[in-house]
Amino acid sequence: MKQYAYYPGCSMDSTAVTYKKSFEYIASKIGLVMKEIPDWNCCGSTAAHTKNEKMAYALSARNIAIAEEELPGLDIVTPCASCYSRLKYASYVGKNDEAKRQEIEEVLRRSFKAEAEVLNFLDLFEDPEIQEAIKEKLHRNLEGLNVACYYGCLMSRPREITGETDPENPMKMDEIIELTGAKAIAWDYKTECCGASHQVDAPEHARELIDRIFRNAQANGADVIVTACPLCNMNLDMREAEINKNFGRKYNIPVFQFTELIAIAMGASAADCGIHQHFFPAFDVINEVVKTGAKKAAAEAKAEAKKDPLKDGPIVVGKAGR
Amino acid sequence: MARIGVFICHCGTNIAATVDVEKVAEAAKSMPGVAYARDYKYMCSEPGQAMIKEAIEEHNLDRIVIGSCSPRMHETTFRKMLKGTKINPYLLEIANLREQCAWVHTDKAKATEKAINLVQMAVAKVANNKPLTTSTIPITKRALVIGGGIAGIQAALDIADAGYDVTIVEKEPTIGGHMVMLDKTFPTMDCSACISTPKMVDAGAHPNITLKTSCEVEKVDGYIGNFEVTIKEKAKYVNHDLCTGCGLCQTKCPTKVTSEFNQGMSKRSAIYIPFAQAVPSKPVIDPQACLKLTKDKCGICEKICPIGAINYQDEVKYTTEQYGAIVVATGYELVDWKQMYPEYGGGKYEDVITGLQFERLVNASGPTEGHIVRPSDGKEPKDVVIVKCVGSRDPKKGKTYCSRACCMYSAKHAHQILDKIPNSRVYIFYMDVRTPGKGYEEFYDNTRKDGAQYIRGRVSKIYKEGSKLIVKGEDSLIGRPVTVEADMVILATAMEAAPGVEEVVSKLGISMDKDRWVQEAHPKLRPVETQSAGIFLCGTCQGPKDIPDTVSQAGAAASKVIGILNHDEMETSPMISHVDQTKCAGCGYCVECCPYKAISLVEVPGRDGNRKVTKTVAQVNEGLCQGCGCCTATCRTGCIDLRGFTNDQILKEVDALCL
Amino acid sequence: MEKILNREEGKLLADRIAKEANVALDECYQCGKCSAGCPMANSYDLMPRQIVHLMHLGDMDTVMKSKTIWLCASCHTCVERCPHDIDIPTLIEKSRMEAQKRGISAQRNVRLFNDIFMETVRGFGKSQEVILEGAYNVTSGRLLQDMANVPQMLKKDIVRPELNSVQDKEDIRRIMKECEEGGAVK
Amino acid sequence: MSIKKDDNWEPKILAFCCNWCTYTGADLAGLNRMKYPENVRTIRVPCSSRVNPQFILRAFQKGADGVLVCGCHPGDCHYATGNYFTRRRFMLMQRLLEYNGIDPKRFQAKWISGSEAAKFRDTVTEVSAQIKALGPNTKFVAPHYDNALQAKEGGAE
Repeated sequence: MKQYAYYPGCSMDSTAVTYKKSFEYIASKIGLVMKEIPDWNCCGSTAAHTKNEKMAYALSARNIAIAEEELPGLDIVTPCASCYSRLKYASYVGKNDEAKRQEIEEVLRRSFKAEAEVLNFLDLFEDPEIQEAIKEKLHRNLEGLNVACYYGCLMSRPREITGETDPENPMKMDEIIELTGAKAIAWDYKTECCGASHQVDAPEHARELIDRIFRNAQANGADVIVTACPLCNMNLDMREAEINKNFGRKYNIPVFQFTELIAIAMGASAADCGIHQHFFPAFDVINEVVKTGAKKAAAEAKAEAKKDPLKDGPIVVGKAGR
Repeated sequence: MARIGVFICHCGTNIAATVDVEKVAEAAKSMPGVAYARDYKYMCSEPGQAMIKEAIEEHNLDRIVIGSCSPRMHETTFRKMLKGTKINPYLLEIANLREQCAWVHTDKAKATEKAINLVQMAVAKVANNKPLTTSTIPITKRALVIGGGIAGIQAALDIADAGYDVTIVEKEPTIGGHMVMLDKTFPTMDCSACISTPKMVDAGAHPNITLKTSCEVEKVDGYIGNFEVTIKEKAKYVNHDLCTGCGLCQTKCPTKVTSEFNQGMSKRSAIYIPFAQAVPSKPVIDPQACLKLTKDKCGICEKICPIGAINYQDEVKYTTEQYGAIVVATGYELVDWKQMYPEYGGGKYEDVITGLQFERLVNASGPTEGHIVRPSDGKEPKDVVIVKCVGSRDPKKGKTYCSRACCMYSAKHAHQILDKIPNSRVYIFYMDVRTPGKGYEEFYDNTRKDGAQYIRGRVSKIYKEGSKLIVKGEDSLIGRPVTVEADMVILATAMEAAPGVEEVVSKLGISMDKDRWVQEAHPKLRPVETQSAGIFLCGTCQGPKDIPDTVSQAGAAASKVIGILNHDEMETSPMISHVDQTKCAGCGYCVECCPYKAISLVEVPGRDGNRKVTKTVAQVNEGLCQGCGCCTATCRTGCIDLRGFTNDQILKEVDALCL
Repeated sequence: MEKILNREEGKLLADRIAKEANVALDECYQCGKCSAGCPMANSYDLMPRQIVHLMHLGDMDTVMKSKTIWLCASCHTCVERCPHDIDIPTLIEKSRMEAQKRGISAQRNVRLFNDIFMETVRGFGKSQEVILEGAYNVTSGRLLQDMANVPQMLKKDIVRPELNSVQDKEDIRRIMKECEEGGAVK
Repeated sequence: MSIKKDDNWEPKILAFCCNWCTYTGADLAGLNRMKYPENVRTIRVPCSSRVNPQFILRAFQKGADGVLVCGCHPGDCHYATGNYFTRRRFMLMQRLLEYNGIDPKRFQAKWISGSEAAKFRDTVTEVSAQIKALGPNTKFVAPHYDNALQAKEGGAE
């Protein structure tokens, strides 16, 4: 299987604990090798490019430069939408603006070729080889779970940076999540902004953004929302209860990282992907689906075994193909 | 040796004030081939012309140069003058001593020197002029109209009323086009079908009009006065000569598909008459839908047709006909907004409809018998949003142009909703309201008085929550975002040239602009002509427009056609290209670059040593060639030349200039 | 408030920003699609459309004093849907940098958050969410913000008290310093 | 061979003008009594695409100092597409001439419509000044024109 240079980003080591756990579970099951970029640093995120453009490029480019030097030939993968956007911008500028590339190289005092591709987790899980490997390891079917895939802004916009062909209705995560047997519902707030760091520095203005996302997910029949970004996830998960309280809502939509659902479908326990570490209670809904799925799979396997008298051995629970 | 006469005009003092005309005439006398030269006050005047004619006789001149005003001014005058003499009218050159010498210079010595040089060039050129004769071509007194919408019907009726045969070629099974789909027409609110169906019937019944429905133009040859057009008639699978139009077949047909006429909002059978007032009112079979034709099953229509008009073996037929003039009236289609605007749902929501769908919805003969209801659940909408400029005025996602009719039809839709649904609310998101037409601004005024809310701003997103469509816009006049919870959204989608216009245009050898509209010869002064003589255009194939403009343009195109068909024959310009076929290598480069498709490759007998062979050479169609000369510069062997502006003539001019 | 820039200076600045952002300000026909789709627009004092218009007029003074440039979340919805492909996020971002240079900020807390964020990066090479939140709360005076979540975070082992940092902190500090001294990318 | 510039020396400039746009524009310049240098002579052609590259070579051979090809604006050609051909041919021709040592300023193409009298005046004035600054054309000039040329230059050294 293809190897990747890994840029976890600062949140992966702290708030994005469920993202980290579930991803590590999947990687270990399918034998995915992620080589962490040695001594990586913060990409600068939103703050750097509101202050100093050169600093924003340089902080991100340092990571690409180290990866190119230490992990030559590997694509760089990052789980965070914001890191992805910043690294991708640096890479884009390095690729398309020779003068700026040289300037960045100068301040880094490292060679910055801008040759390594920058990928997000959705790009990674789009790889047919990885998808095949996941399919082989599937042990549960999450059928019956209606999932609203939330992409946020930076995975798809601006399209010249991300290369997304349909920023209004991206489908990558939907396709990945449907591997689990769950249904990725059509909804309209896939790429609406969650407010990002404004949830901290301008909460009085930004909370309504989260409310609107939950409202649309609920209106379209979502049981859960899945994200592919530590910050989006935290903004939704951590504030759902507060929204319910302050806005007088009754949302009951747990928020997962998409990797959590995949890990669960692959047989991970609640502890394996940190279901108990959610802010908004998430265990019940997923437990329900898993139980129903198991019963159904058992019944099907039984029926199958009856149909085929030659088939013997223990009843295999799972591998219920879609 | 040529005997050239040079005549230098004073033009009063216009030329004489800055150019020493006597000196020019004097200098001309010593130019090669000049037998006679003189100056005169007004060459174009009666006595001036008489003087030239006398000099021709007296000095036995065989070609003349006139140093006067621009050839664009008096070339034709002097050519006409020469018609009465022994000199061929094309053995004339004019040196432009007024507009391009006397009037633009002040230094008399230098201007005189330039004038002498200009005369020299004209003398050098005229020595190489060849006598040319205009020829005449007969005119076929029939017209072809491509497209049977209101533009085509109007043009055909006008031409037919003037006494000429007209054929209407329409690709659909009926004429009528878009107008007959509309409910009411602004600003007078006439019933659209009530005023257009009589015209359709007139066209169908007119003794001079032949309707060719389910037909397309396959091939066009020839030129003004003599077009030869091959028309392809698609298989109808119903013999219209036998069919009485009883309609029994379509009531029994078990296959139902989406109705084009009702814009996808109802079903029709596989054998169908598009709508009740269709002309001809006879069915055709849709070969994609028919069970008999696709799976060899069913066959019910054949069994129940009382006169045996059904013919499953029907095939495509080709006929070739002669026409003197052609009118292009291929019309429009609405842009495919679903591809352009994913932010408006991209077609996900049934209750986001186009203006044309609304026309069917509100029409008494439409799928809901005129009740305005939501396509999704059949409920009457209370809050309706109309979004203007969908696909128009949008360089990134759609077309740059303004689609012109939308402001008015949106106002009309608002009026109809407010009128038909009590307590309804209509919100119109607009960027500008454009109402340039008689009674239009007043109509817009009344719509606002009816209660339509005009909100200035473009809509950013339309999505669904529950049964409501959420429309997000900005009220840019107060500078706040607005959200409207609507039951139905009507998009005022832009018009674009009908699909297939590319093929029609390339078959006719005319052109399109960057937006695929058929190009008129001149936007102001030749608005219904194309750059190919004898081919005219009208209606929305030329650009977005409303019905009054379409109908007036159709009348204008018809009058141009009548102007041609009125003559028995027409004169052609002799200043066109011709090929020296002995030198032509048949490379075909000239064929490629000719904008009029006037050059073709033909096989002619030739010789290779003593052997007789056939060789491929270029040939110019004299009726099509407009004399631009583009081909001459592309010819490798120099065998193609432009009469009146031959290589020899121009080279001699160049030489004279450089003396 | 005192004028920071007059019209001529403002026009020069606006034109420079527009050029750097590769935006033709005169292409905007004020349709308002940007404002309509903006998730933060309810909180703005100036609509994105008005920012473009003011820049076209050369009134950078009003632009730089607005809340809007600090509240923009850089989600790029506006430019994605703009009929003329006007890169409003970049116009706003660059206006914000100019405002920052002149010490103007109509949303003090946004600026504060960014400053603290960058200081933690300067200190550790990685952002420290605990320190960030803590320091922000103290300096912004919003002591209790999000504090309700802290016990839960610690209990659920979501954040740990120990800190992450890069090994080569000096390299990060040097890069940041040189960038600050060198100003913006040419 | 150095070129002595004679202040009284006037270049010979040839302008091929299409009948529908530039020639009309030139006539309009006259009608408006605009003034421009005498050293430009126009040759009327139906369309700028009628201009055969041969004409240009011939002009330089015979001692023209500059050649201007003028037509309708691209997209506005009276014959629909003629000036697109002109544009392409011009670019090839200019490169060929440049390769042969002819300054590209000596061979220019301009788009001037029938209403742009002022543009016609400005163009010929500008081109005339440019060519005057370049001095006489010596490339391609056929041998038997040498004498004339020398006379023009005030003698070659």
